[in-house]
Amino acid sequence: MSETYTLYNNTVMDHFMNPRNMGDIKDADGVGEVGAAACGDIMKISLRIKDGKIEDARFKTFGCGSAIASSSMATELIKGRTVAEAMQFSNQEVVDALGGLPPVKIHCSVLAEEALKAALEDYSKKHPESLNDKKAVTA
Amino acid sequence: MSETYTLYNNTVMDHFMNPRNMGDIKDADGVGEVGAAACGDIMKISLRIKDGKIEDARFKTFGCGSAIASSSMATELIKGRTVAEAMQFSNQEVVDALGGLPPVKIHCSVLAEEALKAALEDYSKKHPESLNDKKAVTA
Amino acid sequence: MRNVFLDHQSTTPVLPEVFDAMKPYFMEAFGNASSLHKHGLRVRDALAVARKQFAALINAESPEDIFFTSDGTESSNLAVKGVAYANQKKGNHIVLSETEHPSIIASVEFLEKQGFTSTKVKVDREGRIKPEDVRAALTDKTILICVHHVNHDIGTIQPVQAIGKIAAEKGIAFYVDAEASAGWLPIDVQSMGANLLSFSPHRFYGPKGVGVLYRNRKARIVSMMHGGVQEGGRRAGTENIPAIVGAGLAAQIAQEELSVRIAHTATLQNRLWNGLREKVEYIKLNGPEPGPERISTTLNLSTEFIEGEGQLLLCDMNGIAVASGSSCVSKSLKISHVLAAIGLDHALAQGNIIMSLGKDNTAEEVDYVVETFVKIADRLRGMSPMWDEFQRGVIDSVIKPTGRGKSFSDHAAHISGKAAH
Amino acid sequence: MRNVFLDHQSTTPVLPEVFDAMKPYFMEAFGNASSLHKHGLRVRDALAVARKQFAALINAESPEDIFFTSDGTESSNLAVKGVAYANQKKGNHIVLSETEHPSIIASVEFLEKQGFTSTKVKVDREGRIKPEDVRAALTDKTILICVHHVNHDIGTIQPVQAIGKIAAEKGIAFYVDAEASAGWLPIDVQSMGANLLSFSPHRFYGPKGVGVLYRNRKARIVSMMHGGVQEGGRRAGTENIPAIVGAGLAAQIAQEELSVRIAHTATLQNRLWNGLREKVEYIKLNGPEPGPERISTTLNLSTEFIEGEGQLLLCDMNGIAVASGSSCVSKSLKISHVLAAIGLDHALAQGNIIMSLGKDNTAEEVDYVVETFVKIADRLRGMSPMWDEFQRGVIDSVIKPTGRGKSFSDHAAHISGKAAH
Ligand SMILES: Cc1ncc(COP(=O)(O)O)c(C=O)c1O
Ligand SMILES: Cc1ncc(COP(=O)(O)O)c(C=O)c1O
Repeated sequence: MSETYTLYNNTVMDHFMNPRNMGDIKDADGVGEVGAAACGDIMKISLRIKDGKIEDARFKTFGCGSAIASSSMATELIKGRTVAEAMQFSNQEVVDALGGLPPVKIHCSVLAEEALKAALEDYSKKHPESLNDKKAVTA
Repeated sequence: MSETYTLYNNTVMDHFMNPRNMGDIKDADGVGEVGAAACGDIMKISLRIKDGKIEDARFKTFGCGSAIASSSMATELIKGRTVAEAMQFSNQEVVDALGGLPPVKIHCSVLAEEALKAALEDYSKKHPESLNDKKAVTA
Repeated sequence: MRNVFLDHQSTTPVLPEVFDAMKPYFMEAFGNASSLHKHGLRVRDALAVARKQFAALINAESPEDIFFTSDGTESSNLAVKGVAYANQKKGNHIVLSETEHPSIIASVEFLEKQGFTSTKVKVDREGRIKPEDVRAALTDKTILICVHHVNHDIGTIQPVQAIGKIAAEKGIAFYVDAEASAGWLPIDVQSMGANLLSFSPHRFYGPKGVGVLYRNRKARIVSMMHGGVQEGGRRAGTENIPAIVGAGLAAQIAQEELSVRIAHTATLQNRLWNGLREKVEYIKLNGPEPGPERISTTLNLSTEFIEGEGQLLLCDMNGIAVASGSSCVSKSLKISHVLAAIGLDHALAQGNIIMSLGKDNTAEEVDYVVETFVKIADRLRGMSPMWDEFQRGVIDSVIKPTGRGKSFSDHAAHISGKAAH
Repeated sequence: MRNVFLDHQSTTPVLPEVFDAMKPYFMEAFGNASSLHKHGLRVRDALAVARKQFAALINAESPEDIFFTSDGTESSNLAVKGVAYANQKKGNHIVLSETEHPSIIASVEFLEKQGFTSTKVKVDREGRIKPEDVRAALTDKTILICVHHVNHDIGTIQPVQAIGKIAAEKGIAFYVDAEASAGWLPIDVQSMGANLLSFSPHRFYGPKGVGVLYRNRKARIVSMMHGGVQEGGRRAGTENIPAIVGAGLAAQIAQEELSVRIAHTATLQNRLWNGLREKVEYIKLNGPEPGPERISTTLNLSTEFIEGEGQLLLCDMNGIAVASGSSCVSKSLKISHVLAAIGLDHALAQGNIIMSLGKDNTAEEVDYVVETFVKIADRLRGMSPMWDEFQRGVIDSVIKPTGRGKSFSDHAAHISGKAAH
């Protein structure tokens, strides 16, 4: 019998054990902090945005393994995207990139989407000019 | 682990495997045949009686191990007793002599008592003079 | 002494390879499947493997339709009560046959105290249920049909497929108790039209301590074992991992060896029955003749003028393990309800012996059994007042009546003062 | 890698001598205890021995008061439902504590759907039930009082003796769930005044697949597993002989080694808790301090600003097996109902870890756990937005409040839009 038994698949475990983009961005252009009513997890994403493009993304998460892996993966995925593109981001991308999550843990990826959207909203408030780009895309 | 496991104790098993007094008495002085309504067992006891004393007793039984052992033991016990003594015979004597029976099998010893009593009754009918002895004792 | 085990219907030994598969799960992989650390996760994988092995044995649509319980009895209880309580609003009527196993009959009786009702379909003299009788028993309140695949006492194979069709047509949940057939007959829940099916691996060389219930999405059940959320919330309680692992392997091996096991036992069944009927006078086979309507493993015999427990004990003393449906061997002093249901004469039910073959029995063992049984019957007849009375023409035989006297049962009823039961 | 098992509350490995005792019952003495031939009789003897061993462990009046079930859950279900249905005519009210195991709470909830009612007695902040609260909950319809001996999550020892006195005074059946204490604390059903008591040998180095229910003559129960007449008609189904045999021996060994096991685990418990509280800031022990009110095996810990599943996973990655009552580890995403019942702040419940010691843990292992846990807490706090906000004075600590900000839970409720549950 093999000796490795994990709750999550290898990709999820890798992002939990070696999270990418963990931390805070100093003087971030947008910060979003959200909480999951379902279980009490909390996720915070901060973004550095330059010329309408996400140059850096960082997270801090209070939550289970899949919440940490989801925020790690989400920040990884959105780096380099435009704000307009990022507004289209969906939790399914996180789930797919992680190679799946247990059904009961899907809400963790939703939390990552929400944290990102909250950070973008924060950015939009501070930078109303960016809304033009957004409209252009969502229209 | 020992290799002997039996449903009944050694005495019962011995009487089942090597029944005493099995058979019929030719021209018996008394014969009793009874059936157990509870389970369908049938027991037949025949007696040779001389001078008010049981000289020989034989049984035939259709029934379980404890029914066969009970009839074997009952015939063994009553041989040599007077008719009057035999009328006092109780199934408990069989149970005790057998060193106990499983609770659900006690009725087998009752059947043995009944078969004996039926044989004695049959004898009494054929030999009304014997009733005098009986009264003397039961009074 | 000889050691011939002819009671495979009661239980079977665990296969050596099954025991080997279980071993690591006692001391090494001992985790609780609910735990999230490696000890728990490791055994979860093992549960998943077993679920697939069981699903394959009965051709279930999905391993997710397999639930683990503690034994066949619990599987029956869960099937009957779980469906009943889940459909309480739809109806309260259950149809079953009168020869179901006590775990089903007693479950239905319990439900009757809680306001449910039932109809017991009769069987014919060989224990067959007629599909049309099942149809006739249905009402618009019927929520469940319970029929066993094979009768545990007399080996009759039931027309489950035809009954499954009726159930599907009426949209009623169909539960098949396959305890006496699983591992010994091919089972295909899909072609049977079974929505639920139960079996117990200790009957085909798996361990005790685990039962299986298959249930597909078409039948709703509620849990009857309340607590944790094991088995998708349908059976709470810490899983018996070693037993489940071993049972899964036993199922896989049973599937692989099925045709060999059937052929082997069928040959021995014929040899045994032919031997006995040739050498023992006044013996009767209960249930269908060996062939397509009878499972290949069992013979249910009535030997006239002698009683079953004595036969059983003398077999045991000669190293032969058998069972009996006679009243003397039951704690309630009643004959098997199956023998009563087929209308077997009480005297014959009293003389009942059940021999059930397994994969390791041999022709030589069978010959020993025949030879020994002849002596046992002779010996007990020598002690039996009934045999004597039959010889003297006082009573007659039920098996081969000659018209020369009243029946044993009439005689017994006469001397015991009332009819036996 | 290290292998430190600190989840003895979930299950334990089978003792080598227990496994050896079980072995012959798989392939050699494989009989069904209902059979009348030597294969059946042999295992009946083994059942009788186990019954005595269990009776001795809990000082039962008679081995006949010991019933075998399939697990702790089934024992709880049988105790609760068996008493309820047996006393239906006398009354319909059940008193239990709010920190009972789900197998009891869910059984009572099932009964409530069938017309029974219940009152849940509250516990204090360390999980203690007050006997007078039990008395106050009784009505003239009360037929059963259910109280656990030790809480499975937080280790609180309950005043069962005092509650037993009240039950006896009122003539109400008293059921004690001793699943979390049997084999780890002395149990005397007679001095407890328990009429029913359940436990599960896989929690003290016995096998899975068997549970025990003690029931004395003063309490009536009806069977909840219908079928054959095994266990005196109180539990149908083929007995799991190997497991019962092994479990009996595990009980005997537990009894013999009880004081050694208690002393050993109590020493380690102190070492572990002292190590953690010295080296990890903002950590809280839930339930009573180590001592007479707490079982010697478990520590239920809340580490502030970090969540439990992450702790559990990192422990596992470091070879340490632990459990958690946090919502993230439960299939329902709810925190343990026990932690809710003691009024633990939700943030602390989220950070929950349960460590439970066994007889084979060592001081050296405990030191490794302390050392590792310090690193795990640091690492997760480094990732935690809450730890950061606490450092920055945005939120405050629940464990050591400084008055410098709103609480974590208030903050979490604010950002998630509603209070967590
Ligand atoms: C047809 C049938 N159903 C159910 C059962 C109950 O199974 P178990 O004894 O494994 O609990 C049996 C057992 O004899 C059976 O023969
Ligand atoms: C206090 C308590 N009661 C009952 C049970 C149920 O026991 P089992 O898991 O053996 O079915 C448990 C199991 O966790 C428990 O801790």
